[in-house]
This record gives sequence, structure tokens and C-alpha cells, in this order.
Amino acid sequence: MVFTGVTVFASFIELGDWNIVLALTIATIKATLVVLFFMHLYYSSKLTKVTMIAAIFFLFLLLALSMTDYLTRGWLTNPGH
Amino acid sequence: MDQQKDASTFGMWLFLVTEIMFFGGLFCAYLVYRSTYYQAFVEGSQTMNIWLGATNTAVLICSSLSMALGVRCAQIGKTKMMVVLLLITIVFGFAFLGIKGVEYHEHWVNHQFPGPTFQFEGAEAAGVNPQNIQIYFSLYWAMTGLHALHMVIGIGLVTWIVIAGWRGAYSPDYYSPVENVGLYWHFVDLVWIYLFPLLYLISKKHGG
Amino acid sequence: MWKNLPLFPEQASSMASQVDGLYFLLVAVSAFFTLLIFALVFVFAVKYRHSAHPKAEQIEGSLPLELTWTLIPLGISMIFFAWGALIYFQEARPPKGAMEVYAVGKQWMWKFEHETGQREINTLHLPVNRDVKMIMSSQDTIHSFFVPAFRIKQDVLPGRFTSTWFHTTKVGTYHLFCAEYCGTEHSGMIGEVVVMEPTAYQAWLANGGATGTMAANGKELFTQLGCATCHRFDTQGRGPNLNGVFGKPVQLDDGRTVMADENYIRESILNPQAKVVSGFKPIMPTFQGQVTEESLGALVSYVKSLAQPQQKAAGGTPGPAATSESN
Amino acid sequence: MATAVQTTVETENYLNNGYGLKSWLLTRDHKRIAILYLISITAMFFVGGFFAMLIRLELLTPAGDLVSSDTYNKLFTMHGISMIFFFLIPSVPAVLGNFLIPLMVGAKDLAFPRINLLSWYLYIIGATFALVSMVMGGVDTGWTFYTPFSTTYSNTHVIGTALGIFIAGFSSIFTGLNFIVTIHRMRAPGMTWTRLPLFCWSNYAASIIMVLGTPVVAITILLVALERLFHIGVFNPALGGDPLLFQHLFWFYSHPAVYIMILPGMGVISEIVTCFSRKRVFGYEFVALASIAIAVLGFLVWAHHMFVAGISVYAALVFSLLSYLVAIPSAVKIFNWTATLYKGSIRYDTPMLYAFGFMGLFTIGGLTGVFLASIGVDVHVTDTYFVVAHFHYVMVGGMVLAYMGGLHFWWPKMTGRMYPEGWAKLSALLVFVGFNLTFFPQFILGYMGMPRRYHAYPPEFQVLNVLSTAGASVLAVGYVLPMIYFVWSLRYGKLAGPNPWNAVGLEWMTPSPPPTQNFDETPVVTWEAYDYEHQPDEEVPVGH
Repeated sequence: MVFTGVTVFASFIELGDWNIVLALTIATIKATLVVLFFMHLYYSSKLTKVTMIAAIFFLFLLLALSMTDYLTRGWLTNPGH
Repeated sequence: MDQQKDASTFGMWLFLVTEIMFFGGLFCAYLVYRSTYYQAFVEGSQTMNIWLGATNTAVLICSSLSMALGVRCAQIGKTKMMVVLLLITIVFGFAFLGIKGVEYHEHWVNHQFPGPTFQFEGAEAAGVNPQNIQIYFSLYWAMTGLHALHMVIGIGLVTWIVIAGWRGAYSPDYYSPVENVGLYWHFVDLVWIYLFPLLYLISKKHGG
Repeated sequence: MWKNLPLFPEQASSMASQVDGLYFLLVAVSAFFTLLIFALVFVFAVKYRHSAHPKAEQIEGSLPLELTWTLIPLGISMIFFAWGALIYFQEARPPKGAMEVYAVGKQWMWKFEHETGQREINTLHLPVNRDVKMIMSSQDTIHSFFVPAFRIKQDVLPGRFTSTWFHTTKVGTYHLFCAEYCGTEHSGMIGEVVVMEPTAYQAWLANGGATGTMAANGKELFTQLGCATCHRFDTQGRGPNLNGVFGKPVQLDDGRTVMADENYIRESILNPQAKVVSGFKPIMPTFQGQVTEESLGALVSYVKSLAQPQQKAAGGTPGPAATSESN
Repeated sequence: MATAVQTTVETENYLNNGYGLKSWLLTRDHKRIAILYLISITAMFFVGGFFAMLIRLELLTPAGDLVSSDTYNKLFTMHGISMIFFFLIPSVPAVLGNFLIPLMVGAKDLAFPRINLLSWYLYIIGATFALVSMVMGGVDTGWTFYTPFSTTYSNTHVIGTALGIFIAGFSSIFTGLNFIVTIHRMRAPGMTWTRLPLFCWSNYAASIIMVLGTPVVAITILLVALERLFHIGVFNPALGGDPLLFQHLFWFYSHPAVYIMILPGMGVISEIVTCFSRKRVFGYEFVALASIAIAVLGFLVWAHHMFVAGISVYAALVFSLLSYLVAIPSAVKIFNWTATLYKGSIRYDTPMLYAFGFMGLFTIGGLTGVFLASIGVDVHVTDTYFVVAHFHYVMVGGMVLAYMGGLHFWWPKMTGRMYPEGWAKLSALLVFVGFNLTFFPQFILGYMGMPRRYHAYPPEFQVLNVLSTAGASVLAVGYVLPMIYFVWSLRYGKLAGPNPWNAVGLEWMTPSPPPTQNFDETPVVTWEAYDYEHQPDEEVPVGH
């Protein structure tokens, strides 16, 4: 729980010079700590852990498979010209 | 009893899975448009008040901390202490909504609400189509609005727990409502932890 | 013979026989499995009916059998996948030198414009034995360009171009349908594709009442809208020189590279700051709301004409319209 | 035997335990909630069926002469919405699943009885929104709500209907959540996962989809409503939005949703086939795992609805490949059921006739799905009657037949009475014949190129359309008949006794209708699933 305070503090320090990767990494660290300790996932049954992992996995599928379309749309354009 | 408690907590986790996917649709839309209209998203995020956003992040994490401690108190039977901690959580919750309200007001006054009245000064100067900035704001309002709605519901639930706890409804043998509302509260906190960097911290153009 | 009850669509494009080939294989395999299941169910149901076979024999299952009926369908379906993907890939890549027709879908009609400038509504005249590439966009909601006899279908979207192509093989008149539900008169958004002998087609073109080729019209718009003040051909203007740009990769100011295709030209007109060419400032205003779908087609056609081989030979001098007209 | 009749009737059960309206509307008994669902979804089924009938009548002639094109568009939209969101999705899970899952796992009730009742109320509120919108003038966007038509161009009651679907979505989420927790946490001692009836497995798989998929469509529909209200631009190309994003988000749920509809039906078939073959199901583990595989793989294939929509060629290839994978577990199930018949001892009671019908029609429906996964052919047949026929073969030929089979199979358990066997067989036959006559011609129409959602069509398509309409009237008779004899049987049907089919399973070891508590004492399971080997094989006379 102390960690959370530190990461908030860290996010203030970073204010000057960040990029999205760093920001999301910090967010993920914070989120992981919250899930594991505030929400007691660390102490929970295997079933609960699997449930959580499944949720993240399917969210990933939604985002990743949608992006397969958007990121590759420009790949094949009018080779005839 | 044990089976019941176990079942209700598992049910709550499943509900959170549902919530993740619910916000997931918005995150997907965000990802798609952020990659399509990156520049517009940068421009849009410039108008965000990072300090208010960061304060709100801190406020929410503190509220989660007091929530977690409150659940712990319920677990070991310190009901009075639990009520106090949850009241602190409620105060933090209102603080969050208050700050968010200030931000909303500012955007509203500046016509940064999607629709026919939408205006974005400096879009042309920055060389960005204002329509694309409108999409940023649409997602901003939808995501933070939905999150704020969850906060309101959360405050309602915590209030209910406080009242029931005051009346002595919970004991170390029976505190799963406290635990489940706690889970819900932490989840709402989690969403914000991601919304903050995604909506406020898009580019280093801020320069501190 | 089946005049009033046709059971199979005509084949009028080079794609049709390929799609039908795969279709027949699918039908054959499906029929085989359907009959297999029907026959097994029927035989078992009769042979092991309760009165004839009062005591069931318990059988647990069999791993080899399970693997067989997992792997064999998997193998067969991979054949279907490969074949289907090949056809699709072909459909997605229009061949060089295809004649181009621009189409605009709107509630509830199809508007076509030939490169040579002829316009028509709901009827599309084409010569036989030619590759035809359709460049399509919609003015309102989503439509879909569907010619069953060609076995092709492509949704027509608002806000961008989509394209498809086919090679006509047979003279005749074929149905044109809108296949994506688009509102009240969706089923009225139909038309016909008339495939003609080349000579007849030329005769039709001559009577088409065209007022200049699309590229020429585009050139006129290019001047009218003031594009030419920045996009100059003689000296370096404030905008990139558009000569020979079309169909080439373009280096952007953020380091990415994009292909200068129809959609890129379109985006550059309507949303100029989205992808700025490296070395230029994002100063071009948007033309959203000032150009219709038809004008966009003409402008794209003009930019395209600037990259025709004969233009390259002519060097950087403007005046492609004149050459196009002679086509 | 008069005394036996007497005691059966007098025994307290969930039906005679309180008669007041309040005892039904505030009940937390999963069996009563199942009956509430049965009544409400039957009503929605006939609403949707009525629209279908009008559609078929309109299509008798090529010209759009019976109704105006506006009305026609509303008819097929409301047919789709009533049937999919308010009949097919809740049908087997909310009626049979609700009734049977606690009985099958040996529990007193579902894990959260109050949430179960809440689900039903949400369903009713959602259905009311949809029905009120229909009465006020209807909606014409198609059940798919494609943007920008639904957000910008339609002048009908899109928001009311969208809200109805949004609310009904939460009903489905809560049902799924309830099932998952119940199957995990409420199984009777000895009821291990490998002893779990396949009906529970398949409902479990469907519940996974409900929990993971439904929220995505809920938020998407919400965005459509916001787009209409505030013009936020997210799906509107005129404002810079991408209409394909809507399609991605919509099909992320709505493709897996067809598995929500079909999986529980597959569970019903597993139960019926084993019971009337007197055999343990062939390859239990494979059938069970195939359900889970379908649920998971079902999430990976959604863009096969969008091959011609303007998505990237490469994305289309990936989705095509993945689409084949999901066909395999369905094929595995069909083969296993067929193998279950082998060396069985088969009886031809009505539920088994429906199961035979299912196996045949689902095979056709599944295989024509392979046509659609194959991109080259899909480009030609998508958005035509081929898709309409395929979908109905899976949904009506598969799902509705399974639902009817299940209803006949468990009707004695639910009501304590038998339905009239002769009439039931007749209706099963009518449904099978009528169904094929209605939908088989549509495959040919589709390949000929007749687009779906067409109010008027070229004259050469007429013969096949007339055949289809003729079939639809036979089908309608097949559906109305059970309605009549089921109601008749409530009063005049023979008493069923606890186990009229001499079937294996915990639900058959308690009286019919079951008491409110389901079991007098928590059962302990010591036998494997479908243990027909040790089930005494003597005929159990009905109505003794």
C-alpha cells in the first residue's frame, strides 16, 4: 500500500518529460498494485485469478483484433499504378 | 455460509469482468481514433488541466486506501473504525466529483462539448480539423462521464454500507457486502488510473 | 430453358467461373457430409430402434475417432481457406491498365461517371473483355455495389473511396443491386450493367453527351478552387508539385511513408493536416463542404492523370488534360 | 392407482405453493422465474412470428404491393429485434437453463435468486421499451443498427429500441453471471466437472459469452444513442468518425451471440440423444470441451461479417482463417451425437424427433457457414438470401428445434403432465417440413443474387419466393399446434410421475413438478454422467 503513494509521487515528478509508454507503465504498476493488494487478488483463489486474466485477455483480443484492421488498411493500395 | 460468501465475491468479480468489457468498448474506440487522429488528440489534451487530473488521481487512490483499510476493519470486527474509514472514502469520492465538476464546467464554458455548439479555438492555427478534436472530446466526455456515473453509484453503495454498518449489520462472519462494494470501488479507481494518462498525458508538448 | 425459374446466376466476368468452381467444391463436400450424417442417423435410428435392439451397448468414446473427425474437417477447411483467400486477394488487386469508372451511391440511386466524362444514373455501360475498376464513394449512408453475374460485391462508404474490379466476358444486361440496407427505398436502388461490344460501346460513348473528360473537369476545378496557386508545376510552390505523385510512396513529415492512392488524395483535400508531406508546412485549408463527391472524383482523376506515363515523358509541364482528351 | 394420483397432486410443489399474483411476481424460486420467462418469451416469439408472416406475404409477389417500403423495413427490423434479443438469446438459458441448472447440479436454487428475479424484470422493462417503440411507429434500421444510417438518416424510434436492447442486455449479463457462479459453487457433493450434464457445460459456455460480450454491445448501442442525441461524431463519417468501428464493436458481441443462442440448444440435444438411445454420450469430454472451444474461438471471428465492408485485406484473411477453426468443434459435436446412436436402443418419442431434425438441419446450417467463411464465395453471397437461409438453418433449424425438443422433454418435469404424443409428433413433422420448404429455396435465391432486406425483387425470383412463403405457412401451423396442446395438457394431460422417460440425471430424481426446495435433502452423486448402463431399463408406464 505504501507503493501506491510512491507511484503517485513518481507520476508527479514525471510531469516534465514523459511519453505515453512511461505513463501507461506507471498506470499499469499502480493498477496491478491496486488489484493485487487492495482487491486482495494476491490472496484470492485460483478461480478469481483466472477470471481476471480471462477478462484482460478478451479485452486484449477486442483491441488487438480491431487494430489488425486499422493498422493494415494502407498496406494494399492500387498496385496497378 | 462460507459457500455463500465465496459465491457472492466470485459473482462480484464476474461483474467486474463485465464492467471491464463495458469500458473496453470505449477504450477500443479511443485506441482507433487516437491512432487515426493523433494530432487532434494532442491538441485536445492540451486543454486538460493536468494538475486537477493528477490531484484527482491522488484523491481516488487515497479513497481506495481508506476503502481497503475499511474492508480490513470489517474483517477483524472493528465496525466503528470501518464506518469512519468509509466516511472518509465518501468524502474523497465527493472531492473527486467536485474537482471533475470544475473541469466539466470549464469545458462547457469553452464550448468543448460535442454537438452543434462545439468550438475549438486555435484548431485552424494548429492545422487540425476541429471535427477530429470533437471526437477526442466526445470520447473524453463519454469515458469520464461514464466513470463519474460509476463514482456516483459507488458513493451510494458506500453510503448504504455505512448505514448498515452503523446499525451493526456486519461482523467478521458476515462482511461480504463490504468486501464487494470495496471491490467495486477499487475497480472504479482502476478505470481512472488508465483514463488519466490516456486523456491528459498524450504528448510531451505540455513541457511541464 | 428455365426462363421463369433460373436456378443459377449467369457468368459474365472472369471471376465468376473461379467463384463458381470453389462454390461447387463447397457444395459437393457439404452434400457429402450432409448425406453422410443423414444416412448414419437414419441407419442407426432404424437398425438400433428399441424394438429391434432392446439393450444398448455402452461405448465410452474413442480418441482415434475424435482425432479423425477433428483433423479431417480441419484439413478440408484449410483447402477452402486457401482457395477462398486466393480469389479474394485477386479481387482486391485491380490489374494495371484497367479502365476506371467512378461511382457515387446516394439514397437511392447510383451515379456513374466514365473517365471520358459521360455520366449516367442507375445504368452502367461497359465494353466487353475489359478490366474495369470501380472507384466508389457514398454521399450519405453505406451502400453496396453488387453485380451477381460478376460475383463481386463491395460496400460503398461515406467519407472514403472503396474499389473493386472485374473483367467483363459476356455481352448482356445484368442486375445491379444495392446489397447493404440503406433506408426506405433500399430495394429500389437497383439498376443494370450493360456490357456491349467495343464498337457499340464507342458509339454509345460518342452519343454520351460528355462535357470534357473527368481529368479535364478536374483540372478546371483545380484552377477554380485555387489549388493551382500553391501546387505549382513550374517552380516549387507552397504545396507539393503533384506531377507524377499518384501511385508513388510519399514521405510524411512525421517520418511515416504512405502510398499516394485515391484515398490519400481524398484525405489531403478534405483533411489536409492529417498526413503532411515532408518538407511542407501544414497550411492548406480544408475543402470539406466545398466539394461534392463528383468533384472529388474529378480532382482525383486529374491528379491521377498527372502521373500517366506520357506525362512523365512530357516533363514537368502542365497540360495533362489535353493529352487525356486525346485518349 | 387412484391413491397415487391423489398423492402426486396433493404434494406440495413449486406450482401450488402460493397462488396469488404476488407469489409469482416477487418469487425468488428459479422454477417460477423460468415459467415467467417462458410466458414472456413465448409472447415475444409470436410477435416476431407475426412480423415474419407479414414479410413472407409481402414477398409472394415481386412488386412491393402489400405494405409500403417503409413498413416493410420496419417489419424485418422488428422481426429481427424481437426474435434475436427477446426470444433466441433468452430462450433456452432463461427458461430451461433457469429451471434445470439448479436441479441438475443438485442445488436448492441459483446462486443469486434475487438477481435472477431482477434479470426477469430487466428483460420485461427492455421488452416494454422495444414494444412501445414498435407501437409508436417502429424502427427501420435493421436489427444490426448499422451507422451512419441508424445515427443520422433514420427518422424512427431508434433510441427507445436501443434502450430496450441495452436494458435486456443487462438481463442477459446477470443470467450468465448467475449460471457461472452456480455451476462453480453450488454443485452437490460428488457432482464433479466430469459428471456434470452436458446441458450445464453448454450453458456455462454460453454464459461466458454473455458476461464477456454483452457489455461491449451495450456500450456500442449507448454510443449510437448518444450520437443521435448529441451528434458526437464517433460513428459518423460526416464528422470524421468511422462507421466500420461500429461494425467491429457490434459484431464483437453479435457474432459470439449466435453461440449464446446455439450452445444451450446443443446442450439440450446432448441430453435428449443420450436419453432416447439409452446410452452414455459418445466422447463426453470432447463434447464438453467443444462447448468451451466454441465460446472462446467465437470471439475471434467477428469480422467475417465485414469482408466486403471495406476492412483491410489482411485483416480479412486472418478472420477468414480463424472462422474455419470455430466450425471444427461444432462438427465434432455432430459426429459425437451420431456415434452415440450407434448400438443404442432408440425410441422415437417427440423430443428425439426434434433431436433428429436438429442434427440434420444444423449440419446444413453449419456447412453453409463454411461457404461464408471462405472469402471468395462470401463476397458473392454475403448480404443475400444465402445468409438469411444459413442464419435461419442455424437459428431456427438448430436452436428453435432444440428449444422445442427440450420443452417437450422437460414439460412433464415442469408441469407434472404429459403432452399428447400424437399431436406432438405431427407438429414436429410440420415444423421440419415447413422449415425446409421455407428456407431451402432461399439458398438458391441467395446464390442467384437476391439481396436481403428487399421489399420488391426482380420477377425471375418469384417461384422460389412463393415456395418459401408456402413453407412458412406450414411452419406457422407447426408452431401454433404446440401452443394449443401444451395449454390443454396443463389440465387434461396424463400425470407424468417423476421420471417419465426413465432418464438419468438429478432433475429426474425429484417429483414432477419439483418441490420448492428441489430436493428434500441435498443429493450425493456417486455415479458418472449418463449412467444408462445401470439405469433399470423397464418401461415406466406413464400416468400410473
